[in-house]
Amino acid sequence: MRYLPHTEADIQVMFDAIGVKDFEELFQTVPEACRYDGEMEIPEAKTEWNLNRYMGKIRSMMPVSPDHNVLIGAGRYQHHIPAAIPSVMGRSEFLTAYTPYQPEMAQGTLQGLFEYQTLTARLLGVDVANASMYDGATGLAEALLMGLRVARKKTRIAISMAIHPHFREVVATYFRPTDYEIIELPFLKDGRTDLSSLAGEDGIAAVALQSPNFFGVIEDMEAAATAVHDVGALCVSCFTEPLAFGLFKSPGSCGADIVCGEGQSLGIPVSFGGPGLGMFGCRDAFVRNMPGRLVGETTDLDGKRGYVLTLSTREQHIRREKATSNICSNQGICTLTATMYMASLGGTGLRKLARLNYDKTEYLKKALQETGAECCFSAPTFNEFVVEFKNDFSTTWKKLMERGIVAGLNLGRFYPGFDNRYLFCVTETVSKDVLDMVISEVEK
Amino acid sequence: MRYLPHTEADIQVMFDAIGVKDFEELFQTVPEACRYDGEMEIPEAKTEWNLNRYMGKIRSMMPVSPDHNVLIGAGRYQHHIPAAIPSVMGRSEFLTAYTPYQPEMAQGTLQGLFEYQTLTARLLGVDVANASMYDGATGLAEALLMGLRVARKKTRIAISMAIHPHFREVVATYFRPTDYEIIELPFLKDGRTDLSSLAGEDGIAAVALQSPNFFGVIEDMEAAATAVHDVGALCVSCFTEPLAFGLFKSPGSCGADIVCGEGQSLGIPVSFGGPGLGMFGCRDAFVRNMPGRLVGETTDLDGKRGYVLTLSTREQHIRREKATSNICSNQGICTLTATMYMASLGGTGLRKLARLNYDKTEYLKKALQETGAECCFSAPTFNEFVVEFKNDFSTTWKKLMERGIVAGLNLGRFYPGFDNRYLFCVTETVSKDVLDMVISEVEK
Amino acid sequence: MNSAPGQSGLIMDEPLLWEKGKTGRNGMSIPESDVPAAPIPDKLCGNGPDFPDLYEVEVVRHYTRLSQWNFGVDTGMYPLGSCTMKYNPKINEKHAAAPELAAAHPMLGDEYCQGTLRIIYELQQYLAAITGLDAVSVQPAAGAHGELAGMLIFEAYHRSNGQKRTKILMPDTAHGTNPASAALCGYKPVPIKSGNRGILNVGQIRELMDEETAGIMITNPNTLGLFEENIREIAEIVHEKGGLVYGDGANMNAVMGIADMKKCGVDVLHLNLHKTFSTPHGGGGPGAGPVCVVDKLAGFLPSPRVEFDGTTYRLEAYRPESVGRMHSFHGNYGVLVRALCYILTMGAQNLKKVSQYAVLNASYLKVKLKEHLHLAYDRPCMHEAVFSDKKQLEFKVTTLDIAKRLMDSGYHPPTIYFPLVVPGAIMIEPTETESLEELDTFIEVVKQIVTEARTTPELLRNAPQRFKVKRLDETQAARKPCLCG
Amino acid sequence: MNSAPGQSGLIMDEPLLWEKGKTGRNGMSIPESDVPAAPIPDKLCGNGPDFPDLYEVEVVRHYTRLSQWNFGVDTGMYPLGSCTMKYNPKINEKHAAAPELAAAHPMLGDEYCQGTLRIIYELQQYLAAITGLDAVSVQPAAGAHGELAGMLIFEAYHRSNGQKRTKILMPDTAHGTNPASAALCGYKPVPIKSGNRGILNVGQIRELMDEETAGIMITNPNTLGLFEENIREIAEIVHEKGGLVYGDGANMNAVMGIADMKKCGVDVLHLNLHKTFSTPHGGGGPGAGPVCVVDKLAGFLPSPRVEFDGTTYRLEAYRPESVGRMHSFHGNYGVLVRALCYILTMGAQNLKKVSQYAVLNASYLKVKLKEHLHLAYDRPCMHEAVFSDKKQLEFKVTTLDIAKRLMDSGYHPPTIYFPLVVPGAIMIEPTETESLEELDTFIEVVKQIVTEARTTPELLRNAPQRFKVKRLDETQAARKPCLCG
Ligand SMILES: Cc1ncc(COP(=O)(O)O)c(C=O)c1O
Ligand SMILES: Cc1ncc(COP(=O)(O)O)c(C=O)c1O
Repeated sequence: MRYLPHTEADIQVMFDAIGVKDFEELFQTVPEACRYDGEMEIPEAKTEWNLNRYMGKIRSMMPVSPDHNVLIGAGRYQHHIPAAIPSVMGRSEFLTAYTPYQPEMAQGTLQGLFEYQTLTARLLGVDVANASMYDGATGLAEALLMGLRVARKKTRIAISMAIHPHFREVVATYFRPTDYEIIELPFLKDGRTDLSSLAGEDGIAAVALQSPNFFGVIEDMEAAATAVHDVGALCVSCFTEPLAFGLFKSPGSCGADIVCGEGQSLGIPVSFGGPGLGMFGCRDAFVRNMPGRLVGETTDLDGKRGYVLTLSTREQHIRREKATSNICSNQGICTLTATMYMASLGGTGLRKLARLNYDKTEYLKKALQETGAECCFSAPTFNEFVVEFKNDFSTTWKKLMERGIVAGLNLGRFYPGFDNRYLFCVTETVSKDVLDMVISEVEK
Repeated sequence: MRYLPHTEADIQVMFDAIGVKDFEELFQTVPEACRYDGEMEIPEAKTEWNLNRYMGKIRSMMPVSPDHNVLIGAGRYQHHIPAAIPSVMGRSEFLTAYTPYQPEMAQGTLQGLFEYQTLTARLLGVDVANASMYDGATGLAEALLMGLRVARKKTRIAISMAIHPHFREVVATYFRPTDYEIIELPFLKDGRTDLSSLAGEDGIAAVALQSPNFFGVIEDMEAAATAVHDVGALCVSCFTEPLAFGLFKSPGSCGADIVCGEGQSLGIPVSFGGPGLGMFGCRDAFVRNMPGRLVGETTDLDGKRGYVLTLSTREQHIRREKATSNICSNQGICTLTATMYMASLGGTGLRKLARLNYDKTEYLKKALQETGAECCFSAPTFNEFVVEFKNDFSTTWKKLMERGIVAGLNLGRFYPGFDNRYLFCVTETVSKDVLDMVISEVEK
Repeated sequence: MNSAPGQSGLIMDEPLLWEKGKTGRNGMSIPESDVPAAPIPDKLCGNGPDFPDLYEVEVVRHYTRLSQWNFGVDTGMYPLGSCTMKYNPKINEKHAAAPELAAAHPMLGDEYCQGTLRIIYELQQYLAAITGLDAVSVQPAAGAHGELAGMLIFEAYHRSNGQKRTKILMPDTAHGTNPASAALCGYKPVPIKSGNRGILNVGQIRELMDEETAGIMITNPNTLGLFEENIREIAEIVHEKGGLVYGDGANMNAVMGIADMKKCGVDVLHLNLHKTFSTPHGGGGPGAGPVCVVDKLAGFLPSPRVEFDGTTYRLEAYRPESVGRMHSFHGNYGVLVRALCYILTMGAQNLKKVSQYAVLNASYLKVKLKEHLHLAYDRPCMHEAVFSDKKQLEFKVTTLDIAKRLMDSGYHPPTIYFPLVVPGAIMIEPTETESLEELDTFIEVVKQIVTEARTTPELLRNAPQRFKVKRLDETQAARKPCLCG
Repeated sequence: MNSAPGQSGLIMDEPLLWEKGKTGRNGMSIPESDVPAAPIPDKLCGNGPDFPDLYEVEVVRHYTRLSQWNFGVDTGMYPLGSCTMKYNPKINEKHAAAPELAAAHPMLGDEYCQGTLRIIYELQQYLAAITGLDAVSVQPAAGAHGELAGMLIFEAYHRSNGQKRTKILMPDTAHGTNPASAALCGYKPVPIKSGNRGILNVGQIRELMDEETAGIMITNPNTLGLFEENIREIAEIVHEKGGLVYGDGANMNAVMGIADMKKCGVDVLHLNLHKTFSTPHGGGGPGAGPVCVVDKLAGFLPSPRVEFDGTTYRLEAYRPESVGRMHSFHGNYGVLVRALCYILTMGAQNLKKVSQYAVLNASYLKVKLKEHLHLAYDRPCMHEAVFSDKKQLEFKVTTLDIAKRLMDSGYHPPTIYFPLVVPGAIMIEPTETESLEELDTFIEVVKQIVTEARTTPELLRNAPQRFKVKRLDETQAARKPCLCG
């Protein structure tokens, strides 16, 4: 076995040194009653070539090929990824290291994470960002728990129904064993969250909105933050498409106190939904309540600049049950990848790319409306929007699928009454030709 | 343009420093009459994504997919290549360096090449191997020129007709402007070279054979070397499939004086025939007549072991028109790749793999004979063999092609009278199932 | 140090990203627009973030240089205890990055995802086989996330029995994530002291376990590298009181094909795919922490899992008793692909060998090193052994100094100061992918460092010397945090 | 040195391959046999070579460590004159390695190779467009091989005119491959001294060119980085005497879209795709040296080339006047794929910018550095400038010392001691992919080194200090060659 170095002779030398005669004796402390019976039910070892063949067979079971145009976002977005990124990220010094507990030997990782934190803070408009959460959904759950920690005595949180349904499910999972109450905020005709029910409410620790929300709609975050702050709650703003902040105001600049979301858009492949990147930031004041790892700048014995993991008294390995979160391993490789992507895009490129995504989406939105489909929500959108078709769209959808286009996501299973509503997503990867094919098929 | 750093402001700063006002002035020494008129006829710049699409379209013009079983060798062999090899070879410190003229800064390349020379010398059974020639064919041409240099006064060489036809063509190209005479040696019924015409010949500097030869036949190199030495010539042994030396005697151990050939089999993709690897070795006595670069061991100021390019007084950059060859850039990346492959296989693995190739080929050879096809040459073969079919094979060939099997290479265009003869190649990549499909199709 | 592989060579300095670049450069292609510009809602629009503009070469060099300041398993031995820093096979990277998988969208219907679902399904099956447990969810994104899933299952199980339990038994050798995960579910950890043999003793559990207590979290082999020999008896006691047994399977690398977690009495267990199953997790992740349970708890697992009816793979229908969704989609999917590739490559026999050799390597190091370093528990160990700086303290040399000196010698240091029960702990886990020669060199180097601790202790206290930076001031970093540039 | 990027960091030592490993280990999968063992002809069989047996991790670490001892363009600036060490785009690697191309077999009929043939065809067309010449063969595997093809064409051309010419004009600034290639075709180089302006003067050529002389080899821009301003007049003289003009196009990076080689009077020219067209050539290659000719010489080009009839790509039929085959198949095909990707990515306008910026960068360096280093020819330069150690000799500091000190500073040294006409030459070619900031830092570092040459010359003489090895003894290596371990 090519990963295992042990020759028969090696094993004997080691048995002798240890003073055992065989593996049986080596495992003497494993009681008979705990022993594994027989052999594990796993197929026989495959050579590299048989593995290739096997995985090739599995890949051939994917009828939606990489050449398809998938006009679905809903939390995961197909964007172009420059080849330079996986190429540099693939360097084993990055890939095969672990948590940078020994900072002098991991300055590459640490400076990389510090850069990630900084670019993320700039993108989200927050004072500080951590070194990542598992994904957008768990980040949101942790943000709300953090809101409750900051608020101390309060026991209620409110979350918008226009937040990604899976995110809300994960929040529910995290909150189930607690005594906290979750209030759901409905959305208005324009697709934005209805915050009117908040007014006069009391004991709410935090209110969470998503912008762009699940319908692609840009919330009026400034107004929302004011309304939330008016009831003494923290404003938690989440997102699934950070590219939006190349064009739209950042959540932090709108007044959000905690900002969290999914960073997969930033150079990370869709990959059936994972690994992604939980981006997470907040105001300076709340740093010590933050979950997750933080990298900080410091100096060495000679006064030279360097980076270390810091404020770890928040963390489980120091604080155990009193930690701000149980998170330990995070999404390291994905954070570095996202930083490489942000660095490759640059400020100029990010704006240009965001604008392009916006324009393409508007093109399709307008054209579909002209075919008679109804745009369900009137507020501005980014990248995604919801339309309702007059007739049953499912046959058109199947026809387009046969032509290599996945024409939106049916929302029937997420919201009652949305059976003929579709969430469309258009990124820079989709050409006008493809959009025109969709339009003309809808027109038929 | 993402590879170009120059902003408008940068350019102005540089113009000012240089003291020119524009690019026109910068190129003042290019006479008007030499100037390029208009724009070069090249398609408009493509984004990375359009390039991907374009190259994808080109790839789709290849009806023989990577999943086909190509039972053709004839100088290029499909072998399994472990993923670890391109992964490590892709490290930019190797890939984006150049000739190790500054040895202290290129010890990675240099130790790697020294290891290549050593493993190559061991594989070929020679005292010393150089750091590569362009490919097997040019290596053979250079070997014969070297033979003439060593022999001094002599002006004739002889080469076997069982040497790869392309190799012989390249030799002819190199020799055309010279006054040297090339004698062609026919092959016998058993597929081996007929050396009988040599006896008593005079003034022959070198005689070249290939083993395994173009027909896959193992020459009796020991006997051949003796015969060649008997007429006072140097024995040049070339090859296209070095894997053979895992099982068969190495050319050097059989008495060859200069050994050269194509090393593509050793972990380098077929890639439409290039880049490959010209392997080249000889006896110690002839080192100073060798073409190509050599890496040697030395010590640094502290007496520590290190590696440098050496014996460069043979080379063009020192000796100019008196150099042993004009070669400068060689096949650097391919030599390192081949070393990684040899290191991954190991002695044990090489033998096992060679044996497997041999057994699979013998299986097909025997089975085809049992169907009534004639095995054209009776001497032992490795990896490849020639059969003649009783009936026209071309329709069967096409049928098998449709089923994803390329059933051998028709030799009609290489040798007169070989119109219904096919050169088959079987490597470890071809499973018995595939061979059985060929056999049963032939049986029909 | 003669035998040590660590040497000095050229590395390149490199500033922070925003200390580079010039406005207007670009590092990636952006397609030309093929649609008209749409009007934008000015009120909502911002200026975009202040990112530097770099060109591709600047980006590539930046990260190439940063990488030179790092050390990975491919660089050398990385005996970071409890982290199982084994070799990460290259071929698995290729499969995880295959375009068909990389582009697979998780919101498509099952009929469009048969390949991706099959990978999950097979992994569920094989992980069940490896642990001996019955049902698996691959959603948890890391070990701690798996623990949380487990604690949620504990909570849901007790709730389904109409109970709300408030405590959980927690050995003092437990990894910090265990109490933190339990706390998230409202369980108060009841600490259990390790006995003098380094393992749990039955009496203590019998004393502490009660019907307020949800169960116990046991790491087995534990973080001292010892097999919890009494786990079955302990499980019986816990079960008798209606409790459940959680197994932290982070150390599964020691016992694949050797111990059966169900026979050990474990009800819920997480695995760390990024450790035992060889997936790379540079800089801290991503991991994957699948949670495995016995039959009676299958219904509580996070949903959805993948089912197979012999023809079609499907995301299972809504399961009301499930603890619910743990992740936006199916966890760190790319990590799952790599883990499956690893399992398929190894097969049952090699996986067992992995554990045998992992324990063989650790035992060999233990025997050889205990002459030089104080061994906390001199008993047969599993995949790792915990030493300490006890013998070196007289020279005023600490575990930290030893760790830093090891860095100069070309080794990643072991895990230090954990587990907490061993003061100055040095926790060494070589993994099975290190060769005897490599172990012998490491032993030699440790021996030399131990000698230096006596003869030239300042060498250790001033270490490291070979890196871009000398010893960094972690106190300053925490006192005046600079977290953003 | 403060501003220099070079620093010291950890690298790992590593023995030779055969000083590692143990018999029986394996580093790659070998399929189990599915056929019966066949009898083997004992007499012919050997024992196989004495290779070490390593496992995969050993191989990966071996090369990871070796790579740490190297320096590439991705590491930093690599101003190796005449070598055009520009950035090698990553995306091109991906396309060259695409399975459809990597697995393409060159012996299949044209109908099975339309994609691979199209790549060659397009490249032929674009290289013709770039040079201004008419026909191209991509077979030559490197620059020198292209020169050989060119000399073969000279020879065949003259032979087709019933002539056998014996001499060739050879400027003394020519790269060593030029005389060596000419010699392979039986031409005796007639040396031409560079004039005091560093370029060829017409009078000399008029004097030397005769009907025994096959033609002239001109590198343009030449290896002093100067455009051969008299090339047209020279070509006329050569043509008048029935000779041909060979253009060594290794320095094409300076003049794409700016100079037209046909208008210059060049008849045959090779390009170095691994230089101008950005393909990586680690450790010395592979390169590609396509040869381009004017119409009247098209028939002599190496065969086969690729033709296109508007529908189908084909290998051309036998061409009797061709110099014949130069390579087993189609040259270094993978290099051709990368070069085509580069050209398609750049388009005409960016290729012209490449040359403009390459010359801009070199001119900037020239102006800034000439205060510190002696500039051999103070004239408007193209893509490179040649300095020397003339000013430093008084301190007993040589070009070699300066080069070694640059290494410690984190730069690959320029080409040194070439061209031969400049004693102690320091030939600097920054390429267009270096930024102004990078050039400024480099200038600063050179300035500091020049100061050190005066103040602390031993720093230079003892350089390099930051590497695995100190200055290596090249004399010893040549005197007692140890070429095989
Ligand atoms: C024993 C043990 N349990 C749990 C964990 C947590 O795993 P993760 O970091 O994947 O969340 C670790 C890893 O550090 C561990 O060593
Ligand atoms: C001017 C010049 N001509 C020819 C060559 C030879 O090219 P190659 O090394 O590709 O054979 C070189 C490269 O070193 C060169 O610089």
